[in-house]
Amino acid sequence: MKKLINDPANLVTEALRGMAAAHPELRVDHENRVVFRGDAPVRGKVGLVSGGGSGHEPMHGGFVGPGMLDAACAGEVFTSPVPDQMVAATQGVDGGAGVLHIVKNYTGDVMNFEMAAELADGIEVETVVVDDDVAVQDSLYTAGRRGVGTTVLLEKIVGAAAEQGRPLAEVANLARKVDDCGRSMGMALTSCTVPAAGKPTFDLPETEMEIGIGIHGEPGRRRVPLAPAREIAEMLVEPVLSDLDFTTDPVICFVNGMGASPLLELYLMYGEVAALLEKAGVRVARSLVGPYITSLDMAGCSVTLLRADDDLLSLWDAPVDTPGLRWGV
Amino acid sequence: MKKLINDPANLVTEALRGMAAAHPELRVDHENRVVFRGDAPVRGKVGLVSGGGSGHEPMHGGFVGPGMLDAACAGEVFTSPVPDQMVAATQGVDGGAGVLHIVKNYTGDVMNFEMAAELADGIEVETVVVDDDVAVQDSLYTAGRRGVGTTVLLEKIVGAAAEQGRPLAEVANLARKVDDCGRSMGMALTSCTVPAAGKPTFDLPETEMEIGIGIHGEPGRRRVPLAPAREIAEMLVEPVLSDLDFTTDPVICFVNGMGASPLLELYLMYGEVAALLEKAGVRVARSLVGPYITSLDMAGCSVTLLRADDDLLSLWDAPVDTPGLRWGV
Amino acid sequence: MTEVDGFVAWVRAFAASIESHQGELTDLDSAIGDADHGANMARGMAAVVAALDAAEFETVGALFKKVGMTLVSTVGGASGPLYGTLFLRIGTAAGEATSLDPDSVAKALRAGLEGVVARGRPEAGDKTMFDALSPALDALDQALTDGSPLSEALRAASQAADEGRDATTPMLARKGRASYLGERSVGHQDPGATSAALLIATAAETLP
Amino acid sequence: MTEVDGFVAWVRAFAASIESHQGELTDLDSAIGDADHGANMARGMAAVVAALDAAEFETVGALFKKVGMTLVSTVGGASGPLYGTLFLRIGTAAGEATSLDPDSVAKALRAGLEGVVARGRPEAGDKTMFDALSPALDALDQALTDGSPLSEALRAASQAADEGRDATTPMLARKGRASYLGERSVGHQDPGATSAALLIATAAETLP
Ligand SMILES: Nc1ncnc2c1ncn2[C@@H]1O[C@H](COP(=O)(O)OP(=O)(O)O)[C@@H](O)[C@H]1O
Ligand SMILES: Nc1ncnc2c1ncn2[C@@H]1O[C@H](COP(=O)(O)OP(=O)(O)O)[C@@H](O)[C@H]1O
Ligand SMILES: [Mg+2]
Ligand SMILES: [Mg+2]
Ligand SMILES: [Mg+2]
Ligand SMILES: [Mg+2]
Repeated sequence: MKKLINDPANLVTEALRGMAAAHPELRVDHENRVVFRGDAPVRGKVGLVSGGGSGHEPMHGGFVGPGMLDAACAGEVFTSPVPDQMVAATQGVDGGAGVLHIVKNYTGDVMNFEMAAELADGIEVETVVVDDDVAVQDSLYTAGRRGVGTTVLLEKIVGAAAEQGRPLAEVANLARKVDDCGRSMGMALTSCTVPAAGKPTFDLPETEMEIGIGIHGEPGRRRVPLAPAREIAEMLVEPVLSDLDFTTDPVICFVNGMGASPLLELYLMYGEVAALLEKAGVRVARSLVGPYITSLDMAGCSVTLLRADDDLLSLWDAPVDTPGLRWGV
Repeated sequence: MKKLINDPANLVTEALRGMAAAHPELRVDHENRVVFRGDAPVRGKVGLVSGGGSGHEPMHGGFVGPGMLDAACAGEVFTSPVPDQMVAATQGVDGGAGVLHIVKNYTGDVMNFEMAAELADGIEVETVVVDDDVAVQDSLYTAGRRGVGTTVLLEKIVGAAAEQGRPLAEVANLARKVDDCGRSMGMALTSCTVPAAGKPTFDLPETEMEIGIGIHGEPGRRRVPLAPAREIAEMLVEPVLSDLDFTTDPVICFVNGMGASPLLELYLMYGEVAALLEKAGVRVARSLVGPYITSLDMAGCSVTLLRADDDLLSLWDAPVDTPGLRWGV
Repeated sequence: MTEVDGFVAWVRAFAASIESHQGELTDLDSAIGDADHGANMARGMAAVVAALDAAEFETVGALFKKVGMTLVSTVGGASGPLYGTLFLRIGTAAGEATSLDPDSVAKALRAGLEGVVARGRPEAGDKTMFDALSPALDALDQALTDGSPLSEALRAASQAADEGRDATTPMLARKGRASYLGERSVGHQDPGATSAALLIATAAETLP
Repeated sequence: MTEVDGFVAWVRAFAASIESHQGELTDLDSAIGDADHGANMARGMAAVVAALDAAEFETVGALFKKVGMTLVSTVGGASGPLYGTLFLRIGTAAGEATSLDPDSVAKALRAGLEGVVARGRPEAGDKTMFDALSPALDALDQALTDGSPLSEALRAASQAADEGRDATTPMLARKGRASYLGERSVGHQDPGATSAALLIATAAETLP
């Protein structure tokens, strides 16, 4: 295992220390491993709390700041944070207008946030669970779809709405609407290596790739022969388009890198995806290309489409000032 | 070789197509492989042209836009662009105030830009050659030091000065000053794979790393046993600090990822670097952490320090609006 | 009757067992999950051992609540709330008692399992820790009803847990991360069922 | 006397030789450079061949200027300007002539080498293409002075180029990318000297 780390057991602690040093505009609660915006709590504003396992950077800590999250809880690598962290975050961002928990749909995240919401008494908490991964069949009897790429777009859009002073119920409904309108699909060229495990999570021969992966280094739905970018784009875009009609509104198109795929390749993929969307009659209004919701050192990418009406687009365009996304300020 | 590409021969062309699709605010001349800011040429403003081999994204195309570059020429992977491209870029950005060529000190880049400057007749061209890599001994009899991390900071700072309307001679002198005040040192955990070559440029066993690498996947100055991040930070910071006195002014500290090292690790490295600087009495005024000048899919990092007086700091803070760096707008 | 000390010995034995099986749990979680179950459980149980070292417990309830709270606060992931709730409910069921008779032990464990069900809503055959715990507690009840002493009943429970753990291998996962693999989850033993079998095995080894 | 067609045959033979040695050139450049010399030269010479296919050349000068311009415009890197300048200067030296006698061939090649020196400022022993080209042209001059016919003189030049190329292996690089490796550049053959030796070898094979 080749990584820029000291001891796997201290990775998250030490990365947070570096993040605090690099971003004096943020406040890092090292004991609870919570990244706060520097001016939290903002009076009268709905507080946005997100979080999850580490290893997905810049998500979530890199999305803390004006126009996006108020706080992010960092768990161990690929492991949901614990309720204590979420309670500390919730208390630290409550400016009197209530708090929205943004939770990706993983059993661990859902259960820990659930416990935190029960424990954060006195504070009005709403929860949105993001589940946008079309690789997973949705069903009443299973854990349901994973939360992946849409989370990034949702945190930006809902962050802008909270910044405008919209009330909790409206912000929570908006978040659910964004989740309803977003779909993602991902693939991996290589496995990542979880530092504590010390070796790749799965073996993937030079001639094969995984389609339908999540963001925790888990194997995908199926393993197929390595293919050119053009065919990979089809394998990602087709299931997204057949799951939801994206021709009714303009879309935000997000091509995400899993961590070790260089930007050069991501732009190439974006070109392939854009060409497919054009052919399918989907109009792209905004785009985002880069490693924003990653899986440590996994090579690969995911495609997220979000159906975006005028409200969503203007919230997307609104100012945001975080380490990971910054514009309009 | 596992990459999100179609045919290595078309990689740069197709990546530029994706970039054009993702960034309608830029104008891409596909024939000449030049990325222009959408409103180039800007009348009365010194035009900034940079460029180099591809594979270092977001540098340079991702640094085109208001407050930074006016145009960037994209060569083949790790291969300097040709003079024709630079001439097209120079002509396309000349707003009557002359053009500055920002060239990283590699034989190929220097010679091709030299030929372009000779060919761009009628346009006043100044050139700055960036050579900040302390891994390479400077000498009259060699190719001299490579241009690496300082390039990013220079393009930002000089871009802001040009945006303010400073005249060519002043902009060029400022660029030389930034080069004089910046020093870098890099390391690799893994080799990158040049797509046309199809296999890693060098073999690096699981237990070793390269110290003193450049940005073209070339092996470094020496190969040493794999070490914890803390020791890696020392191996990078020490030669930088012994090459130039960084205690006289505040510094901009830039921890750069080589392409495949996740942000989590880069933040951890930043923490280690910041601790060493504090011990050495170096005051960090600004920081930048992330993959900005990369080597395809190489894992590793580099550290750049820039001695920055008030003028440099205020130029650093000035608005910039590019795909790769964006703030204040 | 099992005294507080006996339960402390169980918890410590479980921690030691997790520690020595950490690699195996992580390998199982690598195949159908995210390669952290070993690290998660080891981190949590190390914190539990530290908590046991730092305090004395008057009642069985206080002991298990501390264990549960510590797991909730240090593990995260799916196993944190699940094992945390398991121990919290055992603690609640045990209440102020300073020792438990065999039936109360079985009842407390049953309450723990109900906590797991309330938290994670697993059903039989979902390929989770439930598939080791549920048959184990059924076997425990049955053995006690048949008049076996606690240690023997726990051995039966441990055997049932092991069988339940083994039975997860051919299952298609419907809960937890492994469910994302669909058909590909078939043929792999569930990591949580594996750690749960260790829990029952160490009970059989330690509880008098 | 060598006619334009003879020189065209040389350039085509060089292109074919580059094509078949592309992998070797890239491997050499991987060891002490950035793994692109094979691709660079192949891309450039393919463009040159396309340009030759598309046009007729009246004069030796026009032919080599076209070759040089094409390389400058398609190769990039260090080798683009260097080989480009080499051919441009050969073209300038050849001028309006429609054929060259052996001495004029040698003079034109010498002008080409001076172009390389003007562009890259290589010195003997820097571990560059200069270390193959310079001894080759010295040998060519010597053989012609000794009264050898062109083809024989070019064979001597090619042998000297090969020896010069081989002599780069123990050198410590002082120019180009390999210079960044310092001591580690020792023990590797220079890629540019290797392609330069192919240039002279194909001249020996083709020029009458
Ligand atoms: N809904 C659930 N109900 C019961 N047990 C579950 C549930 N989801 C997951 N598990 C158990 O948790 C184990 C995984 O734990 P762990 O790897 O620590 O957490 P995570 O899945 O968050 O990485 C699974 O093997 C399974 O036995
Ligand atoms: N200053 C120089 N003078 C002469 N030849 C040089 C010089 N610098 C480099 N070269 C030659 O160029 C070759 C490398 O070419 P190439 O790999 O195509 O370009 P780059 O180094 O830009 O990747 C070297 O092997 C060397 O022979
Ligand atoms: Mg996990
Ligand atoms: Mg090159
Ligand atoms: Mg797990
Ligand atoms: Mg090269």
